[in-house]
Amino acid sequence: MTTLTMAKALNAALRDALREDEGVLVFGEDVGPLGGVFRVTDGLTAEFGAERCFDTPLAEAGIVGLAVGLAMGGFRPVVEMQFDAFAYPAFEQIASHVAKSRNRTRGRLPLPLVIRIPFAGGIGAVEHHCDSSEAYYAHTPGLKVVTPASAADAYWLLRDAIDDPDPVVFMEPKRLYWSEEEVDVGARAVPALGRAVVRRRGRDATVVSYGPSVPVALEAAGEAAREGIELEVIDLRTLVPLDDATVVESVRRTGRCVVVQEAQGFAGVGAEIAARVQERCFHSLAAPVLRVAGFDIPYPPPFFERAHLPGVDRVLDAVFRLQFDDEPDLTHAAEGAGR
Amino acid sequence: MTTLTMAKALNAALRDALREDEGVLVFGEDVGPLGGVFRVTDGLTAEFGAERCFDTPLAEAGIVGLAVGLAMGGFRPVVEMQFDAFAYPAFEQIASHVAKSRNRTRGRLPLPLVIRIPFAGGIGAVEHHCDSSEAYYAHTPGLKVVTPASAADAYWLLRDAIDDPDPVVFMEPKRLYWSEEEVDVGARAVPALGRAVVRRRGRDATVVSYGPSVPVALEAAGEAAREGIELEVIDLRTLVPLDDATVVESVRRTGRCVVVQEAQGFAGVGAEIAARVQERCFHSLAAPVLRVAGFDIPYPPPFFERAHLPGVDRVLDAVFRLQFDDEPDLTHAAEGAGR
Amino acid sequence: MTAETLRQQTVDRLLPSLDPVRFVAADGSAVEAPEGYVAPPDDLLREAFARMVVGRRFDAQASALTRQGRLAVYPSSRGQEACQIGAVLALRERDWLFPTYRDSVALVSRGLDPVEVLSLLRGDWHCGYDPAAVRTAPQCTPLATQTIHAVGMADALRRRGAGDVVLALVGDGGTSEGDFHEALNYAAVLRAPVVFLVQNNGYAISVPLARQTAAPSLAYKGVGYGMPSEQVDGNDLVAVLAVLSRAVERAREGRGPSLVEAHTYRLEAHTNADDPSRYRDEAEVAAWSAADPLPRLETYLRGRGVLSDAEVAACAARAEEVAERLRAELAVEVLGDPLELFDHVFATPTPQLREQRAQLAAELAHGAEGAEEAGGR
Amino acid sequence: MTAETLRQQTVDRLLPSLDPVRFVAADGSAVEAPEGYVAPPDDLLREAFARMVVGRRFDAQASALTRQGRLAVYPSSRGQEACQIGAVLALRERDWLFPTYRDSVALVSRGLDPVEVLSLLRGDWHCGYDPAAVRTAPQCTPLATQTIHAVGMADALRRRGAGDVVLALVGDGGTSEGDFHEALNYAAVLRAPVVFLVQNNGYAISVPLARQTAAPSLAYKGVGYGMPSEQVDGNDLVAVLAVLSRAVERAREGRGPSLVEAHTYRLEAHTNADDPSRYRDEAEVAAWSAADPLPRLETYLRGRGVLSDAEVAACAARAEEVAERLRAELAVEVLGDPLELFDHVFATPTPQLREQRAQLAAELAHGAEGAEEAGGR
Ligand SMILES: Cc1ncc(C[n+]2csc(CCOP(=O)(O)OP(=O)(O)O)c2C)c(N)n1
Ligand SMILES: Cc1ncc(C[n+]2csc(CCOP(=O)(O)OP(=O)(O)O)c2C)c(N)n1
Ligand SMILES: [Mg+2]
Ligand SMILES: [Mg+2]
Repeated sequence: MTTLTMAKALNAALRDALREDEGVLVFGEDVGPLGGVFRVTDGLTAEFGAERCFDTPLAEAGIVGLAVGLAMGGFRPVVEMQFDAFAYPAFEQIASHVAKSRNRTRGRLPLPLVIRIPFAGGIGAVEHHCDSSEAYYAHTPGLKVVTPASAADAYWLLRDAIDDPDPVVFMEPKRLYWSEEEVDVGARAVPALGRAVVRRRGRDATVVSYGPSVPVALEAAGEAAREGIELEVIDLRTLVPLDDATVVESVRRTGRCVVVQEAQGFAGVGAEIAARVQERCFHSLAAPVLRVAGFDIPYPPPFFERAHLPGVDRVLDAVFRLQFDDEPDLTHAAEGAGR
Repeated sequence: MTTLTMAKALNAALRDALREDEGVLVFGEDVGPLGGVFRVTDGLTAEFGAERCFDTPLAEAGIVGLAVGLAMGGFRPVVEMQFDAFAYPAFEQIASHVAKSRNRTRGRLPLPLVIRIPFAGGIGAVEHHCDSSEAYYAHTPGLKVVTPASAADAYWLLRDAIDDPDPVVFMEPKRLYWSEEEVDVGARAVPALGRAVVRRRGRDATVVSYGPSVPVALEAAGEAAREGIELEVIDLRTLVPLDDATVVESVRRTGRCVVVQEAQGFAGVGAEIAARVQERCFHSLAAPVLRVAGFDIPYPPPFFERAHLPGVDRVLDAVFRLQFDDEPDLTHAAEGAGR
Repeated sequence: MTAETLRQQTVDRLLPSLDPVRFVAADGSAVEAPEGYVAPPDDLLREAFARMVVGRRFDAQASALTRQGRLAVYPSSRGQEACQIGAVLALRERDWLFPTYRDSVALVSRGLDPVEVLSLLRGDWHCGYDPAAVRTAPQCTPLATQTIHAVGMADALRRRGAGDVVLALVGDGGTSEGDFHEALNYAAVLRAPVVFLVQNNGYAISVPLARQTAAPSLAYKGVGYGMPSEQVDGNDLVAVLAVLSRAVERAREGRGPSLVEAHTYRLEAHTNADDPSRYRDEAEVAAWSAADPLPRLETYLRGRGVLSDAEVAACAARAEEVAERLRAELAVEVLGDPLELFDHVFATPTPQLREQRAQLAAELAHGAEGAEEAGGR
Repeated sequence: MTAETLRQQTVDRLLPSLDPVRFVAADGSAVEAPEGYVAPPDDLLREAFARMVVGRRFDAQASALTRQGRLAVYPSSRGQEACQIGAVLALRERDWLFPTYRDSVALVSRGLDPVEVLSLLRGDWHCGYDPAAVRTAPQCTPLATQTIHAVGMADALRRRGAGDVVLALVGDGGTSEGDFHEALNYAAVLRAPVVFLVQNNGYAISVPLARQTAAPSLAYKGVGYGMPSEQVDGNDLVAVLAVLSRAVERAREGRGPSLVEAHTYRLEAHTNADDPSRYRDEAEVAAWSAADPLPRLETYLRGRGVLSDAEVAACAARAEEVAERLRAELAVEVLGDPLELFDHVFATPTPQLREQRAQLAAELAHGAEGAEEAGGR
């Protein structure tokens, strides 16, 4: 057991994977001597040499395309996109090749590779450095999409992702890079990839969250408890494949559900969760599934981050709208009436 | 009134826009002398010259980036991406520039441009030519996303899109290119962009559809009527901005809702509709909002298209699961129980 | 030697010759090739001729099959056989080829099963062959994207140290894509053992080369990456093979990647769905027909006395056999199972895919019951 | 003249000179520049010197403001002033500039309001100035994407026919992106009036040029697009201005785009958040400090007797004023209204945005009531 930040836990995961499997290669922009702009690859070139961890020319389609070729050739590339919006130049490579290779070749040319993407905001960075881009990948069949919310999960989810036979888009919530936790890197428990985890038990309502929103959900649960409402908090950990069962079991029990995501809400992962939950738990629901999300606006400049990001208050607002008093919510009542 | 195919209606819209506004420019791959692979730009170079309608080098980021620069310079570019998946190389230009320019400059540098994308399948084409990519754009704040389902709408929505002060991603359902309809290109009615339309009135359930799924929904409504179920069919026409009011008014009245889309379901536009409808119409709903969508798989090879595409039967299956008998649907009942 | 001359020499080494390398003139007569290129041995040239004859027949048969509705679409490469077969013959069996949708003739010439090659265009699956088994990547539709994969594979092969190389095919239009640029740059910086062959057939669908580039020739792109480049007469099999063999050996010896531009022409439409009369005239096609690589090689070999009437007849017979087998095999209906759609999305289907599979299975069962067609309309 | 010589001449015209163009040596002494370049007039050089002094002071002040938390981040361009100010002085007021995040000094030198220039890095808005009013695109963060916009704008200007041109700035790292390739190609094919200036400062964050390209120099990329290219000593303002002015005039006269590579060096870290000790050593920085463009120009101008002590002192005083005003202005808290976040997504907010705006308004009102902080934590 060691106390590690999420960035250091990811570093340890890469290091251990490089040690255990000769085929693992780490590359991207500034991942070599600099150790990455978030230092996630710190010391890897020094320990494993520039053949195993190296800087590429500055071109993201190139990075992902190179990974595709290396994976075809039997290696296990783990590549870094420097920031969320800077993975977009690689979108065609990701959507048209990474996601499809196994399928188009009837399983003969699988691409076990990992694309690490530091994502989302909350660190005061300028535009194009704070996008929540997970839905683009989650909507693309053939990609697994993973996002840790704690240092321990970061370690194990990344190990799982590297070992996975399928391509994994590994989304790292930037603002949790420096959050610390005890991490047991010794023994591998059951695989974390593909399994949601209940972070807090509660009977009154289920809060579904992932990545950067998990700490927010937990904090909200703490506050709600003080008001006598016991929230159950689920950390999805993996968006694809989604752990439906855990979510459904919880909501059937609590009868109420709020989904929290930092990304802009429209057609995001939260919409999928809300749609699924009402499909599968309709007769258990005492109130509509509510979504708490970032607004449908380009990520704001640093001065306005706080206004945009779904915080504890916005989560609690939604929780209090779950009709515990058995009165219908009239927020949208006026709508559609006049047409 | 003339009878036109959707392809010809789009051609007429481009022609009329080029005539009326000197600033309109049409460009892309093969849009010049060839008239586009679907002949949507047929004859435009001949009529307006190669300065107004021209072939570019083969590079989609280049096409969209050029449009950005020309729009900054006061022109109104209307560009063609040859097929859905071939717009992905331009994804960074679209997500990081087209969508954001007005916002990043506080309204000073708006980009009134149109990106035409023939999308979705059903025409027996090979991989990468059949993607339903609308959710990628609809999830990106700052883009309007439009998709016609009839020749008349194609004409007027494209005219509206070209006149719009904001960038519009204009998604053309390929397999409707050859469907014919009477089109009145004479007088402009109320703007179509941003307004859903009720294609068929019904009292028992609302079917929300758009683009290639509208004819499917209408056919299903015809069949359902024979079984005594009157479906109301809504054609969204515009995914962003969404015409919430029309959908909400209808579902509050019918109390039941099915959303139909051709795209893979996970985190798609249908998820957004389902999430919104249950948020806003919860107390009117007699059954969960059900989704009918393509499977979460890469678009299949031509031999298997029919198995993948949501057809009339799949829509009817969902309709019949809307608990008209007041019995709960047990499809997902077993789930989550054993954990 | 001054620093100046050294640098000048570097630049000179990287630039292509002003004229495309040529061994055989359009009329089949030998011309003097530039220094430094070795003419391939006659045996290999006879083999090339045989494969070109078969390739052309395959191509004609495939085009015919589109008219009978047996193939969804077919992009012909008639006229480009010297490039495609030259490329294949420059490689060893263990080397990798990264082809485009237009390179079916190259694949068939490489020994891949013609029916498996045509899966994509027939529509029964996206890629019909096992890429690793035949060291041939899936035929690539998104333009130029495969060129980067080729670099990655080349780097993988370099790491394994067995001296294997990669050859990537791309069209003139494809050179305009950003991915082509990134691929060349990565290859040069990584000194990957890869050769890029641009089949410049003058058009990207309807768009002529002059709208694609303002460069003196596409081969001039190499110098910007520090990569030696060459241009070759792409309708002269002898020259294509000589130039590519040299480039492949350079890569094999660890001396880095190179770029070869082959000047050629597609004599047919872009695909069977295309109407070339909208963008090029018959005179141009006629002029290029006179430069047809196939009679050119035949005349050349006959002129050298290394190809007999009997051999030519044998090639033609072999080609007919291939065509006939293709017709027969494509006449057989493929009975694919739609449920396979869920099998290869991931190594193990997700819970969501299992549900969807069950849904489709139910639909199919129901459809079979009602003797109706299942699924979409 | 044979076809051969004609083509050779074309190629020669497109290739850069072997050595970067230089007018002034590192020690400030004049050197003989290659033929065909005109030294800018002394008045313009004095003006350039004045702007360089102000630019450097601005840069130092901005760096200092990051340490005080007044700017979120600042990418210094100390050492690159000759490029940035050379670029600006080569343009007329009506011409357009397409800058990157590192080009704040160019913008300030162009006369843009320093506080507006710093909006992006301060964090009060993404772009603080009105691009159309100052004919300057927003500073671009996604690398090389702006180079295509520059081509589009150049084509727009060409269509209007007023002889205006565009200058696009990009870094050495940015040249590896596919967008750079597409931009150069589009520019050449469209003969757009645009000049691309690559500020090759040796690094892309930590990655040295040798990992970025294997080309003899980045300028060699031009020939692959049929575009004339040049290399220039990027720390010699006189040379930068001479080379860019020629390229800009070529564009203005309708003779097409060109590519200029300026060899320079950033003397500071990539941004204040960067730790350059991880990837370069002090000796290298020291060597480049000796090639500092600012003392070089000063020595040169003093040597020619066109710059006096008094003028130098006046420049320094002016620079102090600018710095002081900047400090004062950035000390003022910006009282932005978060509700503005909904105002510029579209020309008219959508129904969804109106709802969300109302939600935030309610949250803010509630937060104000409770005297708490609204929104996220
Ligand atoms: C990224 C991408 N954009 C557009 C297309 C559509 N498309 C298919 S072939 C083609 C022309 C390709 O020309 P070229 O590279 O010269 O190859 P050729 O067809 O001549 O062999 C185009 C535009 C595509 N397949 N991929
Ligand atoms: C598309 C994209 N990828 C990655 C980044 C992250 N990034 C910011 S600056 C930089 C290095 C740029 O180097 P160069 O082009 O040489 O410009 P310089 O910073 O040296 O001026 C990187 C990788 C980015 N901004 N955009
Ligand atoms: Mg071609
Ligand atoms: Mg640099």
